[in-house]
Amino acid sequence: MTMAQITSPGPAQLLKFVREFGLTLTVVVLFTTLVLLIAGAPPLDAYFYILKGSLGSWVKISHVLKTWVPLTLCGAGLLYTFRIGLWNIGIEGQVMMGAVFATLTLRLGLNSQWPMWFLGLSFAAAALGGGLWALIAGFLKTKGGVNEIFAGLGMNFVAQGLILWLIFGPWKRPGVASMSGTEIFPQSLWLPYISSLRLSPAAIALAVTAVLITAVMLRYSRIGLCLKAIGGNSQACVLYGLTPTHFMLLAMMFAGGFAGIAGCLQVSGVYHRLLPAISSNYGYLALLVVMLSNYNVWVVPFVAFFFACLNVGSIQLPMMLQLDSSLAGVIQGALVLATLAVSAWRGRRAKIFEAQTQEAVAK
Amino acid sequence: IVAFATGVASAAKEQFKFGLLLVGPYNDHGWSQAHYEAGHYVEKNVSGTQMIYIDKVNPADRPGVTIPQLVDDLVEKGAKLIIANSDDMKDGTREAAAMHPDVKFLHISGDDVLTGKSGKNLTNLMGRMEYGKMMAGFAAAMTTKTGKIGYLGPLVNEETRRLAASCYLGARYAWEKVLKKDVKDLKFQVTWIGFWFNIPGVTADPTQVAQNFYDTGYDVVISGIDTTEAVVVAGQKRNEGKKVWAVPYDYVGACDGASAVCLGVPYFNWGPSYTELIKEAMGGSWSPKWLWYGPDWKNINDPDTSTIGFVYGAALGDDAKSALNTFIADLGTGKLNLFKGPLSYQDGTEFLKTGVSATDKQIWYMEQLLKGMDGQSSAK
Amino acid sequence: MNEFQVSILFAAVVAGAAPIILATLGETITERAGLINLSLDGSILLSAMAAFVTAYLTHSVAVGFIIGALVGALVAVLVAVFSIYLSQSQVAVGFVLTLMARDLAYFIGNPYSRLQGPQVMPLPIPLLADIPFFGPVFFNHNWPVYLSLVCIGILTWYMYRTPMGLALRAVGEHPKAVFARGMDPKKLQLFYAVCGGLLVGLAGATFSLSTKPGWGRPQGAEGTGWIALALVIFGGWHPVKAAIGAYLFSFLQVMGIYLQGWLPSIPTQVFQVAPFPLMIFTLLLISLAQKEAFLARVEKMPWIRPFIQMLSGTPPSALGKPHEAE
Amino acid sequence: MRVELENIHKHYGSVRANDGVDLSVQGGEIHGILGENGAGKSTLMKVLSGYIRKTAGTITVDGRQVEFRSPGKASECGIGMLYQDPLDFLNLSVLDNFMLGQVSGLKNEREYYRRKLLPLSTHFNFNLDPNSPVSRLTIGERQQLEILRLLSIGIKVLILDEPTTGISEIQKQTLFAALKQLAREGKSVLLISHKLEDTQVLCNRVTVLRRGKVTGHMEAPFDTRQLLDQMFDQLPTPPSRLKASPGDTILSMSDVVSTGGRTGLQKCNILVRKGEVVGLAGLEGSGQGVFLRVASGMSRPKSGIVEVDGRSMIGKSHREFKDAGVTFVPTSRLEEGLVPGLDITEHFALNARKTRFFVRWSNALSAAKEKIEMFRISGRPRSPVQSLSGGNQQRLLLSFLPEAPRLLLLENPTRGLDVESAHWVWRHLQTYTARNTSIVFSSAELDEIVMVADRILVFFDGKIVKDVRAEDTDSRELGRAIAGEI
Ligand SMILES: Nc1ncnc2c1ncn2[C@@H]1O[C@H](COP(=O)(O)OP(=O)(O)OP(=O)(O)O)[C@@H](O)[C@H]1O
Ligand SMILES: Nc1ncnc2c1ncn2[C@@H]1O[C@H](COP(=O)(O)OP(=O)(O)OP(=O)(O)O)[C@@H](O)[C@H]1O
Ligand SMILES: [Mg+2]
Ligand SMILES: [Mg+2]
Repeated sequence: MTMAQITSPGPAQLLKFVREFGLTLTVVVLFTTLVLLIAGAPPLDAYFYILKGSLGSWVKISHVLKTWVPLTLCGAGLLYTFRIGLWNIGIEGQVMMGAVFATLTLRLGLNSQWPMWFLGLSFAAAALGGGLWALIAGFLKTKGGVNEIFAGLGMNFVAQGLILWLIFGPWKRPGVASMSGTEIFPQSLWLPYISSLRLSPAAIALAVTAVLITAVMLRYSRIGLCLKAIGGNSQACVLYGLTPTHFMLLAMMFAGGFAGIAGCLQVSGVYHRLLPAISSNYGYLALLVVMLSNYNVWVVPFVAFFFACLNVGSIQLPMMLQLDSSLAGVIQGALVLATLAVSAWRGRRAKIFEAQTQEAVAK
Repeated sequence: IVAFATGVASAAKEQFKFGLLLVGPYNDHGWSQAHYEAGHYVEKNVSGTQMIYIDKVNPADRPGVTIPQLVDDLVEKGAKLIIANSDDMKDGTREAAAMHPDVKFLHISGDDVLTGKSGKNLTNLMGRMEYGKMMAGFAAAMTTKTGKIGYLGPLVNEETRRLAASCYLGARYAWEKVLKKDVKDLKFQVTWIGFWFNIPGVTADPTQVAQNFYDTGYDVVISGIDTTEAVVVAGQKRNEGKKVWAVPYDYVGACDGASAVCLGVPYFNWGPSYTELIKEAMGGSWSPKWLWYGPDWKNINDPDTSTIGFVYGAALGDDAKSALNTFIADLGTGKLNLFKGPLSYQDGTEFLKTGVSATDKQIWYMEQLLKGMDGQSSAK
Repeated sequence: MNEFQVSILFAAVVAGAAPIILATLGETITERAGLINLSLDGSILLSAMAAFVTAYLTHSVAVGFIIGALVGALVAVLVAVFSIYLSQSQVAVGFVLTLMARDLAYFIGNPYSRLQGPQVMPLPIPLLADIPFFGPVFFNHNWPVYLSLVCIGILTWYMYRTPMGLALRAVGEHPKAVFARGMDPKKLQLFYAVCGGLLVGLAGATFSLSTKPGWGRPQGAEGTGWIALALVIFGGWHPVKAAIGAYLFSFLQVMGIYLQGWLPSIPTQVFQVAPFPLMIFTLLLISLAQKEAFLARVEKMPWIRPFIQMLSGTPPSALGKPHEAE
Repeated sequence: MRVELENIHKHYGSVRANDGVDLSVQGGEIHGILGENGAGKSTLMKVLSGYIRKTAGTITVDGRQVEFRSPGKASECGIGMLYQDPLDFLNLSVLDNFMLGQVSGLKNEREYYRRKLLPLSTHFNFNLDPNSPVSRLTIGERQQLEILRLLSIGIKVLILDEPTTGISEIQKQTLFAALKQLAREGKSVLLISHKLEDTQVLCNRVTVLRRGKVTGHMEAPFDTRQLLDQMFDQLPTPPSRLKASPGDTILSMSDVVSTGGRTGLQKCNILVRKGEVVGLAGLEGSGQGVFLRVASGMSRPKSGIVEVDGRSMIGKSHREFKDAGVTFVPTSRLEEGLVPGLDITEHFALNARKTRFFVRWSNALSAAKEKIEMFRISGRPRSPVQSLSGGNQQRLLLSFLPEAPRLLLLENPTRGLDVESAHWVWRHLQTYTARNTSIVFSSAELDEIVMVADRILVFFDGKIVKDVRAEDTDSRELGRAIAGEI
């Protein structure tokens, strides 16, 4: 896996970056347009509606931000696991467990005088829940030697099952059991929000701090360095007196913790209840975000914002063009693939160039 | 006529847009498609109206999307009336209704008006599918050779309970009164999959449940879910040479392409009631109501008057047909009321005393399945 | 649902396992050649969609299967090219394709959902179908099911009895050595990625044209891709063992419904989720089976040894590490 | 058959592995390729065998110019190579390995090839069991299998890259006999080695390479002195062993049994005193590696006692060994020693005080600058370690050594280093012994061991078969011990 080190881009690099980004974008646009044509849809309208549907009004932008927050949180968390070379696919389940723990705490606070306390507590609980869930996968990897991808994936399905059981069982609404989730929480247990936009500043703040903390940790802290080193060559790190497995677990905890907080925000900030799809695939999507950001913490928030726009805007497709909104996913996937292809292509071109020059030298 | 004409004239000035939130795909050959086509029916019959719809409004298909968010969008697009077509949209609709007091909301199959949780701009509408289900059960009982009828249930709530129960009542009536058989020989199994349609890894797989029904000797499966698995599987089994039948649900066209196995389909025809309510909204004579419309007994399949209908499937035998005709007639004249005591719940507790016939509320809020039915009465 | 016939149950298991087996065998080939195609869950759906739509439009199941297979191969080629020729992380590419192929399938297939389309007709094998127990269980299905059965045999023979099969195993073990012996490891891996992809595609087609006929969102095939990937490990990269795993899984699925009827006290979700903890558990056993410490501990319990034996499969040495020319 | 190489160039980035090499080989001759480490021998031969593409130059076979795009093409022209690190399939059977590359299609031809393999191997009196997996074979046997395979696909020019490293004396004799026989049958043999004695007994002609260029041809019998001149710029002046007066015990092992490697470690009993330099001799993987790893806490013994300064270290982690003053430097630098992807500065940061939460980048950077200076490492503080040449990687690793370690455990400290760097390394290490640090090192080069060690342990099949003071022995005696003959 390519682990990018965090380098401050100089003007030349920036120019190259822009050029490659342009190339990538054209590739993607061509591909998506093709797909749209296959589906017999007017491409330009499609793009237009997605744009309008995501940035067309303040309300829409607030929806985008609602999606941006969990994506960024998960993205930040994933940077730790990617650093040490772990594929934390289990992040989806970690979001869910965060949501479950948050719901549990809020339920305890249902008829207490100080709801705010429980609201605050729910974040800690969520981080804990996500972290523990991640630890399970971590131990399966370090102690049991189970590939983290399968461990994580399995845990995701288990978490999903757990949520369903809670919703249809212990936490079901009186009489009814329905996919629409548990009984909605009273306003007092909602995360405070700007009523006109139904958007809570606290959530935004959390996401931003997550990014900053991660940046500092990875760049300046010893832990960050160790993660990178172990990711590069865990065997050698033993010589430097490090214990790779410990750091793996640590990284998993970080990822799980951030994911858990994202889950908590989904409950207390967005849905105000627990529902089966509480994680909304943000975990999986965050994996793409981080890949597309080339594992660079500063790029993550922007990519996350872009992806959020696609997600929110694509709801216009079924409304205006009778298309399925899953086009968003197609575009996101295509973007990542195209980036990989372009960077690889650059690498090859460099190699070929070198070879030619050497031939010239030799002759 | 003059009034109507002026109404049109005024409407023509500016389009009356109404938004439609469909829980499933608009083309699911089931519940959602029935609403979708009702929307078109309105566009056709009430000039000056225009539908904006969005389908698959459910957490599994549109993760991260909330009802209020969609309503915001529809209102922004100029919708004056919002129709939410699933019980699962209850909270979202209520929240949105509170947020947009000047917009009218029509929540299908909800009961917020009864419970008084909703504001003045929200109306509940439901069709008395009980009758349709009775007919379905009747047809099934008339047809089954093994005396074992399977009911493919969605999730457990009042609505699904009462529908399954009505189905059973219809079946039992046919079995006892028409076929003159012992009720003990009639097996009526309800299996809940967990939602209105299949969500892999979340619900039980309706395809497998249906297959399992047929593999274990149930030769008629009645679908209570929004999608067509029952008919599809029945078709497969028929290809394998098994004599099996199925009764789909919700949508008038559900039997299309499955004539060999389809006994008929109880369906919703929302067109008329939509028209009525939208006219009200346009005319400004809107008031919150709790509506529960039944069939038009003059002709239950009249597209312009009847909210509930039942079309016969090609696989339905002739004597079954004639028996069903009289059954429907008797229901229509009220000569026959199946929700009439003595009826007791699954656990034996009494539901209706002898001779007492149930009130709407009693039926709407049934607490359990009825005695004689197998399957869970409530989610664990 | 108390009463049930064993033969019917097993017939259901065999039929239900067909697509899973095809997918698992496909992935087994690919991984034996040293490539991981993580995109299974997506590519199965995509090929299922393609198969149904083409079959629906052309009214020909055969065409559906062909297109389905080709689509599966196409996705595999993407993974292969990205990793072999562009030296990108197989896991990354595979995962992206998983999500992307799925969404693509939903997007393009949208107008065709819930339509009554063509499906494979049952094809009982004349005499064999009448054998008391085995008849209904093995010989009273449609041809995709027979195909799944035949593939197990053919693949096993091919891998362990033929020179080409030997080359397949070799390239997964040590591509450089294959290169030194005058073969082209990259071409070999690409070729076997395609072969694997074709089978995966067939799996998808089998879903939408036979096992769960029709297209829709969801189709019902969701999740099987991951199961298949796990089964490859479970089977220790051996076709027969992998197939056994597939049958176990299918059995579990079918039993789930009976159990739901028998033990109503257990929440239904348990049966939905059961396979996945089981998957983790088997993977755990497999990796433990490699550890001396663990083996030493279980010395005392002889009954566990057969399990260990069965589970002890070593992955191809060069799995996920494509050949780099010097 | 006659092979001509003209003006062969092979460049790796800035490195010119081959820089205009000419070479010609006749049928029936055994031709030696001599040169120090990194001279370009393997590279040249890999070019000839089609394994790597030359940057420039021409190859002609029997006067016909050929272009080898892959080993396949080369073997079609009858040229085949036995590589320095054997390219075979450990998990497959001998027969499979034999067949691979010659069989194709679907027809089961095992029995045919079984019948082909057996007589061939008896012909050179090798004995190989067709059904046993290659993982059970010794290096020597794997070489034999590979040779048989090459012959059976009709190779007329056989290239062997350092075949005599890591095989026993007997196997060496069998191999040489076989090669002579091949020559008699009119085949040509190209033998890479940097051991003079091998070429002395075997070759009719030699070509000497230095830094990618040909520095001389010679017919047998060879003038050793002259060959050495051509191989090395200036004749190696060995660092003289300094007489250390051993103090009291620093490391002691009794009855240590451990797994790992090919042989593991069996019933190992030794004492190492302060200020002693102990050389570990033996064939590759005869237990030295395991010994060093157990002694450094990298791996834990099955049974037995390990004591450092009289304190038992059983069950202790490598870090605790480090704290006790034990430092280990493994052979394979990029696998075990350094972290590819990290640059030099980051490595020093990694080595810095562990207690701090934040990294002191400024300190790390200055440390990097200083050591680069001190150890003459050709690299910049920001250059990633994988871009360093082998020698510089080794220097970097040595620069990590703490100020005054009690015990240094070095695995092949000079592997792959040219002679100058090797000597530099030893001069540096001896500054430690002066400070009364004990050094235990393994090496494949007997001469090196004899040169610098005070005391020599010979490993054979995981056992210590000889433990002598350096002055009481010579390389011939050691050579026999290494082959297990005492
Ligand atoms: N793949 C490669 N990439 C970069 N440099 C290389 C590569 N292979 C060899 N070199 C460099 O080319 C030079 C010659 O290497 P080569 O292996 O031919 O030496 P050699 O004569 O075989 O030495 P030895 O006796 O240790 O085998 C060395 O400096 C080595 O570092
Ligand atoms: N036609 C073939 N081409 C290449 N390899 C083959 C062929 N047939 C078998 N093998 C290899 O031989 C190995 C063992 O196969 P097999 O079970 O046939 O051995 P066997 O013939 O039973 O040996 P034995 O002579 O001991 O009976 C397998 O690894 C397989 O790859
Ligand atoms: Mg070399
Ligand atoms: Mg060499």
